Amino acid sequence: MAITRDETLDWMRRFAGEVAEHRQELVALDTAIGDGDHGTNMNRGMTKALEKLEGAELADSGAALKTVAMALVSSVGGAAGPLYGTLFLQIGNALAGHSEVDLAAFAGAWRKGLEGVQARGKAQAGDKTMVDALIPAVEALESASDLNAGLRAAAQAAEEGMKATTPLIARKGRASYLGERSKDHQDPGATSTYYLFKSAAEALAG
Amino acid sequence: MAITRDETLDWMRRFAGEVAEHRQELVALDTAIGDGDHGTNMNRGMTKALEKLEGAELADSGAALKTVAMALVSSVGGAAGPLYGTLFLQIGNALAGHSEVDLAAFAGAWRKGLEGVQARGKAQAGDKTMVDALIPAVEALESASDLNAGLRAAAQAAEEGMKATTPLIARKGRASYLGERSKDHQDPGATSTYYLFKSAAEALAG
Amino acid sequence: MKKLINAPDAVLHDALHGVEAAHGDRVRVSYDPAFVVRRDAPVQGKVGLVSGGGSGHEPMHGGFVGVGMLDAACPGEVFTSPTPDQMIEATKAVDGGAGVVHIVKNYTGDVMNFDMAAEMGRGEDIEVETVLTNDDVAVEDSLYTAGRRGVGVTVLVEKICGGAAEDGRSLQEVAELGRRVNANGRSMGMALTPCITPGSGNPSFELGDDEVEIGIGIHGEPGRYREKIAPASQISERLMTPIVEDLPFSNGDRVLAFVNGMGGTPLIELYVVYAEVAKIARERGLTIERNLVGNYITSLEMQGCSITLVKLDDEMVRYWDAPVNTPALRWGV
Amino acid sequence: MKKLINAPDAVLHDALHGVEAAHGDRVRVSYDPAFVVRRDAPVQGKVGLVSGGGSGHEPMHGGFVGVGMLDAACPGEVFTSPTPDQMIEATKAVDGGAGVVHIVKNYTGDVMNFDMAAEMGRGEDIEVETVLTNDDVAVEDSLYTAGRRGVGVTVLVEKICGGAAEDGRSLQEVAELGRRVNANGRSMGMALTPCITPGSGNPSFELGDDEVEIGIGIHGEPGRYREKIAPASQISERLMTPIVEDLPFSNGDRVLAFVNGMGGTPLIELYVVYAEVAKIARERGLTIERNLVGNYITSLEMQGCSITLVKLDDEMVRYWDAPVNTPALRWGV
Ligand SMILES: Nc1ncnc2c1ncn2[C@@H]1O[C@H](COP(=O)(O)OP(=O)(O)O)[C@@H](O)[C@H]1O
Ligand SMILES: Nc1ncnc2c1ncn2[C@@H]1O[C@H](COP(=O)(O)OP(=O)(O)O)[C@@H](O)[C@H]1O
Ligand SMILES: [Mg+2]
Ligand SMILES: [Mg+2]
Ligand SMILES: [Mg+2]
Ligand SMILES: [Mg+2]
Repeated sequence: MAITRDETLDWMRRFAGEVAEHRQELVALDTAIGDGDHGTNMNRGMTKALEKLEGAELADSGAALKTVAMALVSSVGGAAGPLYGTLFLQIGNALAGHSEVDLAAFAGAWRKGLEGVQARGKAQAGDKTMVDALIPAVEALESASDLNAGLRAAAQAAEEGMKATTPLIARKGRASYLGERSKDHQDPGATSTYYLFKSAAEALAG
Repeated sequence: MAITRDETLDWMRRFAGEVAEHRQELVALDTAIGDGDHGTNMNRGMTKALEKLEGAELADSGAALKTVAMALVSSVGGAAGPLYGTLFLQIGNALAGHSEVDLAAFAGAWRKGLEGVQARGKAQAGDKTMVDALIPAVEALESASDLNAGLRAAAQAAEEGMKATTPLIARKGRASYLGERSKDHQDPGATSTYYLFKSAAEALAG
Repeated sequence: MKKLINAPDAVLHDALHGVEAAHGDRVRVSYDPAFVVRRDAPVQGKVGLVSGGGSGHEPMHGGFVGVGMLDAACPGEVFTSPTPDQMIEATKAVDGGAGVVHIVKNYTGDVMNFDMAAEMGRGEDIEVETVLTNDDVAVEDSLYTAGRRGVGVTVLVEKICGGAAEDGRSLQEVAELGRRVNANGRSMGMALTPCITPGSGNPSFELGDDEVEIGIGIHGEPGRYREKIAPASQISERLMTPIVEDLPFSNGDRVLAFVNGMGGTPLIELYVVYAEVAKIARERGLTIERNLVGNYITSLEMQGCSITLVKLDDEMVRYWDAPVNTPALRWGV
Repeated sequence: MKKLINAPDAVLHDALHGVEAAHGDRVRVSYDPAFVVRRDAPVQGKVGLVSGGGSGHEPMHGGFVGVGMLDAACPGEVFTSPTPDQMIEATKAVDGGAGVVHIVKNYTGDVMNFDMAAEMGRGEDIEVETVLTNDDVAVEDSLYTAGRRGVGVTVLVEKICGGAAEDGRSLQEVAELGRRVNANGRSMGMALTPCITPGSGNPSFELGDDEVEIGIGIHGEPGRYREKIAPASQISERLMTPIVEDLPFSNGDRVLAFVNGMGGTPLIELYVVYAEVAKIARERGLTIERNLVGNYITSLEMQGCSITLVKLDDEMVRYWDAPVNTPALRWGV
């Protein structure tokens, strides 16, 4: 069992679909504790990413993900642009040159991606950011015994991580300005990260 | 039966009271077809007028009404300031020098007042302005046989004139910009004019 | 009603204190009667320019007092024209011996109060000329109304006359020029939302969530008609067509285009509208030689905009470009 | 949602067309990547100044491009920081060999995108210094947050650095001065109403008819707390106290006082607030030597205001007074 370039493309199309479908949900979450643009930002970025993917000669999954990264960096802006851009860039770099990607490579790439996000945004677990969905999902991948199970466990872990952001007080990003008032709201970035893992499970698990 | 200076002062106090009491009504009428300030304007003016009357040495009714006129001119602004100012000035001029005012003198003074208002504002009967309350009221005074009856008839005629403005299309003042849309609204200036006659009947009729 | 005020009756007075505190280097403020006047008034030998009108249209007129524009502005209560005593005192304060021009927007109240000021001021021995602005094409049957309202063109008349007065032109010349700008100017406005005067506390009209009011004035009065909201391109067309066809403006004309915000519209939207105005002007063969985009003649917090076009001649351009140093318009100094 | 736009996704693009049409004599517009740049850029030998941030705060930053202020501004989508490629291209477009200062408001997104621009721009051989603004005292526990937000002081930093750059000061000097202005500046804002981004179509928060939101930022995000509406005097006190006590400003200090409208507040109300600010400053022994009143860093159509105080020194005053010729601020030219 391994991930091919075409499966990765399918993953990105599904992720773009999830973002488009949940645009208003992400906007509403970000309106509550931020500035209400996360859904619009991610949708603009993934639309651009699919456009770039259409026209490109892509050697492998890594090349595809690096293309997505650059599209996001140059079209999303805000916090999500550099963070998702870095995430995809690190994963893409790690996977470049492999025509097929197995579980170990995939988990390793995600670990790089997570490290990139944390290096860029300085968020720790519990700061109420996308990192709270990322960490448990990456750990689930790392401790899985096969790819399919790993993908499903990661999606589930991301969902739980996302939900667990609700009671937290934000310490990073725009929501942190609200202090106590950021409580009782689910983090928008953690929510889009869950959709990323959900679409990965759907596209990549056999 | 004649009108004294003190009765005139009572009239002005009552008129100020009516204006204060109906301020929001006049504002609402003016909001519908104008700029929503008629009640505030008249209230500011009559408050100022009472202040001036308090401090003044007033020889007679004429002097009192001229004092009111100047207070209105210098504090009301808008259309109502010059119009009511002119009205009171003309009436006051006509009554100056008479310590007691009989029906003929009173009706004559109002005729001068009406002429002044029309000279200043160029409104004709049916233009949907205060003139539509003034004309029938002045005519009622002129055709009355005694002061009490004349004052009551004038108040009634002013009320009818005021109500009759409702179906009209405005051709003068701010409401005229609305064209057809000015229909089905009672004119604010005609309404304050009715209160002027109403308080006259209350203060001056025995 | 939520406003940054202390009390509805105190708005004008408190705001004048703010104007004095902020712009005391350029203007003086008289409180009773209320007017804002150039610090260096009266300027000997220069024609004085006095305007006035209800408050709630800021920066008009107080924000246009200064070198190269008005010598004095008389603020009335919110949406209420000022009173004759203000005008008389302001006129005296700015008379430098060369006469004074009154710039009056055509509203019944403004006109009558300025008329009374002229009558009461007789014998003061100051020569006064009046320039009446009436550029609003939304008022159609002006025979059966109080006539067209004075709106956006007023700002441009004040600037251009201000330049001419500073240049030493005579009372007649300044007044003639002002009348020419007005005669060559046309405007039309629209609202997305009503406004609330402090005195009334209620919206000036009710509009549905998808409705706009077309042909509004600047006092929160309802417009000529309302319709469904449309893209900025269509709304701009809706305002531009009656403007362009009224004068009429024709192919080859040089114009000044002024996109004005009603007070509550974000500047980014005014630029969206200006892009459309520029496009429509181009299509009609009009050359926009000068422009102004921003909130200059407003209706409190109303959202919406107005468009004004003036057909330019060389003299107008020259005095438009002339130095101006007021709180709201400043260049060349 | 009622706005003068063609489509939510087209707002930025359409507005840039309007800016180009209106101010083409002073600025050029690049559409992809999007930035507004001085017509005469790059100015040889002069330090270049680049700022940027989400749109919806107009006139900031595009309205501050011109002689004596910014060389370029990078507009993001509404309330969304711009992207690194915009910053890289703008930086290249303004580099006149003396280096470029990036003026960045302290928001996670803005900071990260400017960081990426710096990383990706490496090897371009342009020396870049960053001035981060973070003047918002509403953000209290800055250790546990993304730090204080950059708000009103940004406008003042851009003006003062612009004056210094025009005066031929070095990259280090301009950046140091900008940091000093920021370090001596404090702000706090409040809202009477929320705003609606074109992309979301919904109010950024809900407020009762008698409530105000205190300690807001400029992106429609909720503030620190809400309370009942109060007179302007109390609201001004509410904003001034944390500002004055944070630096702290003390008796005898010379200050610049900036009363800024959030976009939808009538100017007359800003003057009412300014009068209160002047009074409070006087009571505390602060001398307001310079001031600015108006809508300069806005949140779309939000009603409300912010107050910024900067403790002045002679160099700041000199560069504040220096000539500036931008769409939104103009004097001395
Ligand atoms: N320092 C950070 N580290 C990790 N994630 C962050 C950080 N700051 C913000 N985020 C994530 O970004 C999301 C907001 O993204 P978005 O709304 O697109 O950007 P912005 O806050 O600039 O408007 C937050 O919900 C959070 O998950
Ligand atoms: N030309 C006129 N002649 C007579 N009355 C007029 C004229 N114009 C306006 N009015 C009266 O003035 C009233 C409005 O007064 P007010 O609201 O105080 O002034 P403004 O219209 O300047 O706001 C109208 O309802 C009308 O009765
Ligand atoms: Mg956001
Ligand atoms: Mg009225
Ligand atoms: Mg009025
Ligand atoms: Mg954002």
